[in-house]
Amino acid sequence: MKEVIHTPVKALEEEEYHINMGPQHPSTHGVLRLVVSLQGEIVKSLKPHCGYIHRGIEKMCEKDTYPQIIHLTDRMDYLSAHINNHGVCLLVEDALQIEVPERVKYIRTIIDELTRIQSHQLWWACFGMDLGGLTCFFYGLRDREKILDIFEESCGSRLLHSYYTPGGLMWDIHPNFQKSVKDFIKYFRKKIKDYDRLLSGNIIFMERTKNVGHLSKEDAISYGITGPSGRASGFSCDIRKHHPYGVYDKADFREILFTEGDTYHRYIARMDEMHESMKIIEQLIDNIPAGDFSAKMKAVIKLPAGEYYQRVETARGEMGIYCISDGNKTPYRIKFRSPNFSNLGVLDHLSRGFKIADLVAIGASLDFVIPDIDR
Amino acid sequence: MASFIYDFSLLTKPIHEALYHWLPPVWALIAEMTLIGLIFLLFYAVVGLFLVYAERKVCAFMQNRVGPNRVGPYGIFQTIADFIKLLMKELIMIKNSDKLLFNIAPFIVIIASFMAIAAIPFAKGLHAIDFDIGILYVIAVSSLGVVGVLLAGWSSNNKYSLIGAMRSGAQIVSYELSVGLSLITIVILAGTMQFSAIVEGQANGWFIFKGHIPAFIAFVLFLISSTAETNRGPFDLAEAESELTAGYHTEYSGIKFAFFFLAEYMNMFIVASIAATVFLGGWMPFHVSSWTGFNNIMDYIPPFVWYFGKTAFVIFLMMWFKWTFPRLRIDQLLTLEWKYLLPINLVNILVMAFIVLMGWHF
Amino acid sequence: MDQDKLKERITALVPEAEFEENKQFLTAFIPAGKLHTAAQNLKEAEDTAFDYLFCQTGVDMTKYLMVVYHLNSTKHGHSVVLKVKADDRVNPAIDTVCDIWRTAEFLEREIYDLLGIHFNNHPDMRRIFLDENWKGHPLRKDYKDEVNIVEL
Amino acid sequence: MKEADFLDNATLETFKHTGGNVLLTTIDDVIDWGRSNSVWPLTFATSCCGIEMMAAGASRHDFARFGIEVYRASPRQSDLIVVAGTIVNKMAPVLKRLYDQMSEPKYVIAMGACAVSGGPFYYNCYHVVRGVDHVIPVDVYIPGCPPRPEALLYGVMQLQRKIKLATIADVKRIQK
Amino acid sequence: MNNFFKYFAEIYTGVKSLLIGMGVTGKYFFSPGQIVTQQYPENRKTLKMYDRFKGEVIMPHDANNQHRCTGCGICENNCPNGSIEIISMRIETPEGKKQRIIDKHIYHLSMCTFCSLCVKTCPSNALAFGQEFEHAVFDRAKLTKILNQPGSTILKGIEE
Repeated sequence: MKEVIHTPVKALEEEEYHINMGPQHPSTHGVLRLVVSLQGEIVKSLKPHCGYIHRGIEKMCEKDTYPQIIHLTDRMDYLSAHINNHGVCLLVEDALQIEVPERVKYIRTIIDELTRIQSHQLWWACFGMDLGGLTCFFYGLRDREKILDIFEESCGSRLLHSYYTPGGLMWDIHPNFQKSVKDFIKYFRKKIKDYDRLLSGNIIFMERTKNVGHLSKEDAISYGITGPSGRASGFSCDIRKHHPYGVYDKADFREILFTEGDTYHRYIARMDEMHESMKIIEQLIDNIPAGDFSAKMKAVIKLPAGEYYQRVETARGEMGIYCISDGNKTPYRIKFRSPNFSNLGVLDHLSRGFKIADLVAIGASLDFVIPDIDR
Repeated sequence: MASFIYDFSLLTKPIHEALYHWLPPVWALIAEMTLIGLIFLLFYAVVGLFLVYAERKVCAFMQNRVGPNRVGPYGIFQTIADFIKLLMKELIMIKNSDKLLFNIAPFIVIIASFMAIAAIPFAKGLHAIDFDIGILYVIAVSSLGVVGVLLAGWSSNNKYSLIGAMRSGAQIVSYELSVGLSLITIVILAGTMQFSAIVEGQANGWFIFKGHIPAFIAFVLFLISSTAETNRGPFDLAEAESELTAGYHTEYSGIKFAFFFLAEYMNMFIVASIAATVFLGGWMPFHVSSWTGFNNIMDYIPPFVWYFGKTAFVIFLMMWFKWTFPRLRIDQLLTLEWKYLLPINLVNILVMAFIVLMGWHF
Repeated sequence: MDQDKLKERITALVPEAEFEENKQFLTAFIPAGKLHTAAQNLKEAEDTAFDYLFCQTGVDMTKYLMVVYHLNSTKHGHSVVLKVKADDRVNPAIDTVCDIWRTAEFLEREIYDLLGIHFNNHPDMRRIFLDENWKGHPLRKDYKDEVNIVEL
Repeated sequence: MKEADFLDNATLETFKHTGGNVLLTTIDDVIDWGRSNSVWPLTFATSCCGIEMMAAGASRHDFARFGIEVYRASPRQSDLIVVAGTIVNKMAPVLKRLYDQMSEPKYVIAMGACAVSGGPFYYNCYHVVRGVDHVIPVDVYIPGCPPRPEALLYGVMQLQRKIKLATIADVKRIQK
Repeated sequence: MNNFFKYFAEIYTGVKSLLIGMGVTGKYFFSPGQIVTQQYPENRKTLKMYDRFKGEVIMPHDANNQHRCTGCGICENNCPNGSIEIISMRIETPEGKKQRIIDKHIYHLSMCTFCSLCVKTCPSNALAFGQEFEHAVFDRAKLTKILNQPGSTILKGIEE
């Protein structure tokens, strides 16, 4: 007698439904491509495909002198352009053991914090827009223009400044700098209340973000999630606290730490960081010492042969610069440890089991800047 | 009564009688229908263009900017420019799409909204057709639009469109209930489903005031659920731009897209006029009983001013919602309907029925 | 744990480890074969607890290829740098550490893409930035591309 | 803005046509007026210039005044693609495809140094397209790194001038 | 019963938060004074850039059509992406000395990233930043500029 073989009927099984988010998609904030496999509206798994803006900056840096590298780090994470440049400058200064004037340190720290605020403002604007609250976009960018004005007054451009150079600054700050910064803080303290009223307290917003995309502390460390996203999970990773640079050791500020690690707390962490940044600026703005705006530098900067590592805290997390020098005026190998690249790795882990709408919220709460992922 | 000076049946009746006098009844009917159709087409275009412009200006002012202001004075010709452009834009045929359904879907959407307009009274004697069951008709017709949306999403052969269409289907099917129930609350109060009778019933006070709290609750519920039914923010899941690029009409271009675009605004206009008619007294002026002088002054304001004023107010509320709130998620959308709106609605009907039974309303 | 103690600890774990002097962090060369066990031990042992891989870099040293691991302990706050050589330039291969630190999954794909170092047991060893059919690995020092590169 | 105030008038002359019958030119005028005043851009940004494009759409500079705030996420419904940012080799086919998906008439603005010529990534770089005009035809080039929002608005006005020169006959020829 | 009150408390807090949100947008809607829009082409006459604004690189010439550029090529070397090309030539001065002067200072505006390294490192301060930002053109070739004006000479006293 022949054995009857039972084969499961395939016809009724559900097929996997793949959709392709990006490279051109409003909520991927650039040219990231996410291949999402869905079951109904629920994300089963997700594969990020990057490289749609891979420009080979690390390779280009091998041909550039150190002052020239500044203009490339600007264009990696363009929303923390100043902070990226700060990292390169610190790397060169530490390697050459140059003591930069106190004035430079103060100015750099203030401008770094302004950069952080404007980055978070833009993030808030886009976060609101991704959740469908289109007006947030306009309020965030409206207030961001005030900071861009301050930058333009002193640095000469709005977004990419190349204002820091190894050893100091391109030129001194504008005489109006202190006044306009103080005006801005007064203005923004008022406006940030609108942010809370419009979005943070909104019932729809809370329903959409609370308990969505939970990330535990262990996972945050293992995935290397830094910045506000990591700190929302309880991973104390603030480089400004742990390895202070600039004059962060002289400023009194709080490292924002939460333990919940969901989308809502990633949001709150960034909102609180804006308050902390304003606090730091307020402490420093009146105490900028007089002095030179740059240390004496040689015309051609050559780093002694060796290895250097420099960490700075950008608006999105820990930015590391690993540089191997062979004594020439160009680096032998330079590697940028970009925070977004590590943060991208966790997206699959976070969004599994949630809906597409949640995927958009989670992605927005991790605050990607795609050119920083691809470099 | 002074309001008779604005009785449009004095104008429409002679035309009607003249037509029937000069033409055989069939031709007279056809001529009447053509006339009304043309008038509505014109009205439709004007209202659509105006609403698009109004939306852009309203959102601009909410966002601290000025909005369109370079095309004509204050940018009033902006939407006309948009319309001319969309008219002349290439129509793309999608490969592997269902050609017939793909082409027919925008027409279904626009015809559904077109049909609903017919039953709405703009002023005394100024409506196309006065059904006995006007409210039922409007509810039935306005939910036809979802067929077009579903067909559009399905026939485009695009995954985003399909998800958008499915969302839209789930959304409209469930919110239809709330819309119906909140209107029924007023039907209980008015005792009729005929629009003209409902408006007449509000001559000495709008239903939103007459019906105490239940009428107000019904108004709010109607606002929420009709916003959802027109697929507008915060319920614009079907075209959620940040998730599904453009939802069910992703693949449409040119004038077919313009149909979807216009239909959204027309649907908004229709639900706003239903809200204005049923809750806010339609073309009926604002009357306070016993203040005869005040009432007489109010009567001199033409009824269509009242009507459009009230409609504009409701439309403004809906725009205000859209430009303030973040979008809901699909499960929250359904939770809102089945856990909150529907139970409240049912209780509300009971309360209203009780009030009417006891004769506590004004 | 200070540098000397760490040094002892690593020597006990991997006797072949060679240490470099005068560096910012304690730097140790680990033979490729022992990397995975050493890394696992360093992460899981209570006294070292290197749970945070904050940078992983591939370097082309012309004679050999090298992968540099920057490790940090969030608990104790100490750091160490591990270096692993891949001598074979044609088919270099190193064990993956992405089962130990999840962040390595993408970083290793990047190194594979730009330097061509293959990571054994990696779940998804594909190019991450460049197209699958891209020829060569751009960050290698001998990379030549007459079509795409315009030299200044 | 008057025509004399624009800086790049010489090139525009080469686009200009002469003659045409009265009826056709009137229709042309109406259609071109519609098209030039309703340029809906595609939400497409690759890098830094995209942020300035967003800033141009925001309250301070307000794209909406020109009637072009209707950012469409679907290429089918948009008329203009502002290439804001670097286009790399991997992205180039995608960009071409996006351009092909747009319905006629369609326009392209190359915004920023990267899109105009490759900009900072022209030399020593292995993965960047040196100018987006190698991939799709560009109507207006806006240099700057990134150009400020006013520069983008100026570029859009230049594009509007160019659109106003088109005739129906032209478009038909292109479609063939 | 507890659940029952919770249900209504939820509705109350929810609606309240929504109304607060509407208050924000409503406040701005009814206060047109808050509008921050700068109307660009209309305000062209009054539009003033910050004096450090980097619009383009220019070479200032004085009234006698004289500039300060010696053609040393430092800016060309320092430019990170080759936006500057210098073509110099050797002439004989009336005194019989051989001197290098600039023939063409070619500046690719299409590639410039405004990193200000050229302006900063120029030993004779020959370069500066211009305030012009209206550069949009129909033809990319127009973005390559020659900075030294035709017939211009070097200012006396600025030698290598």
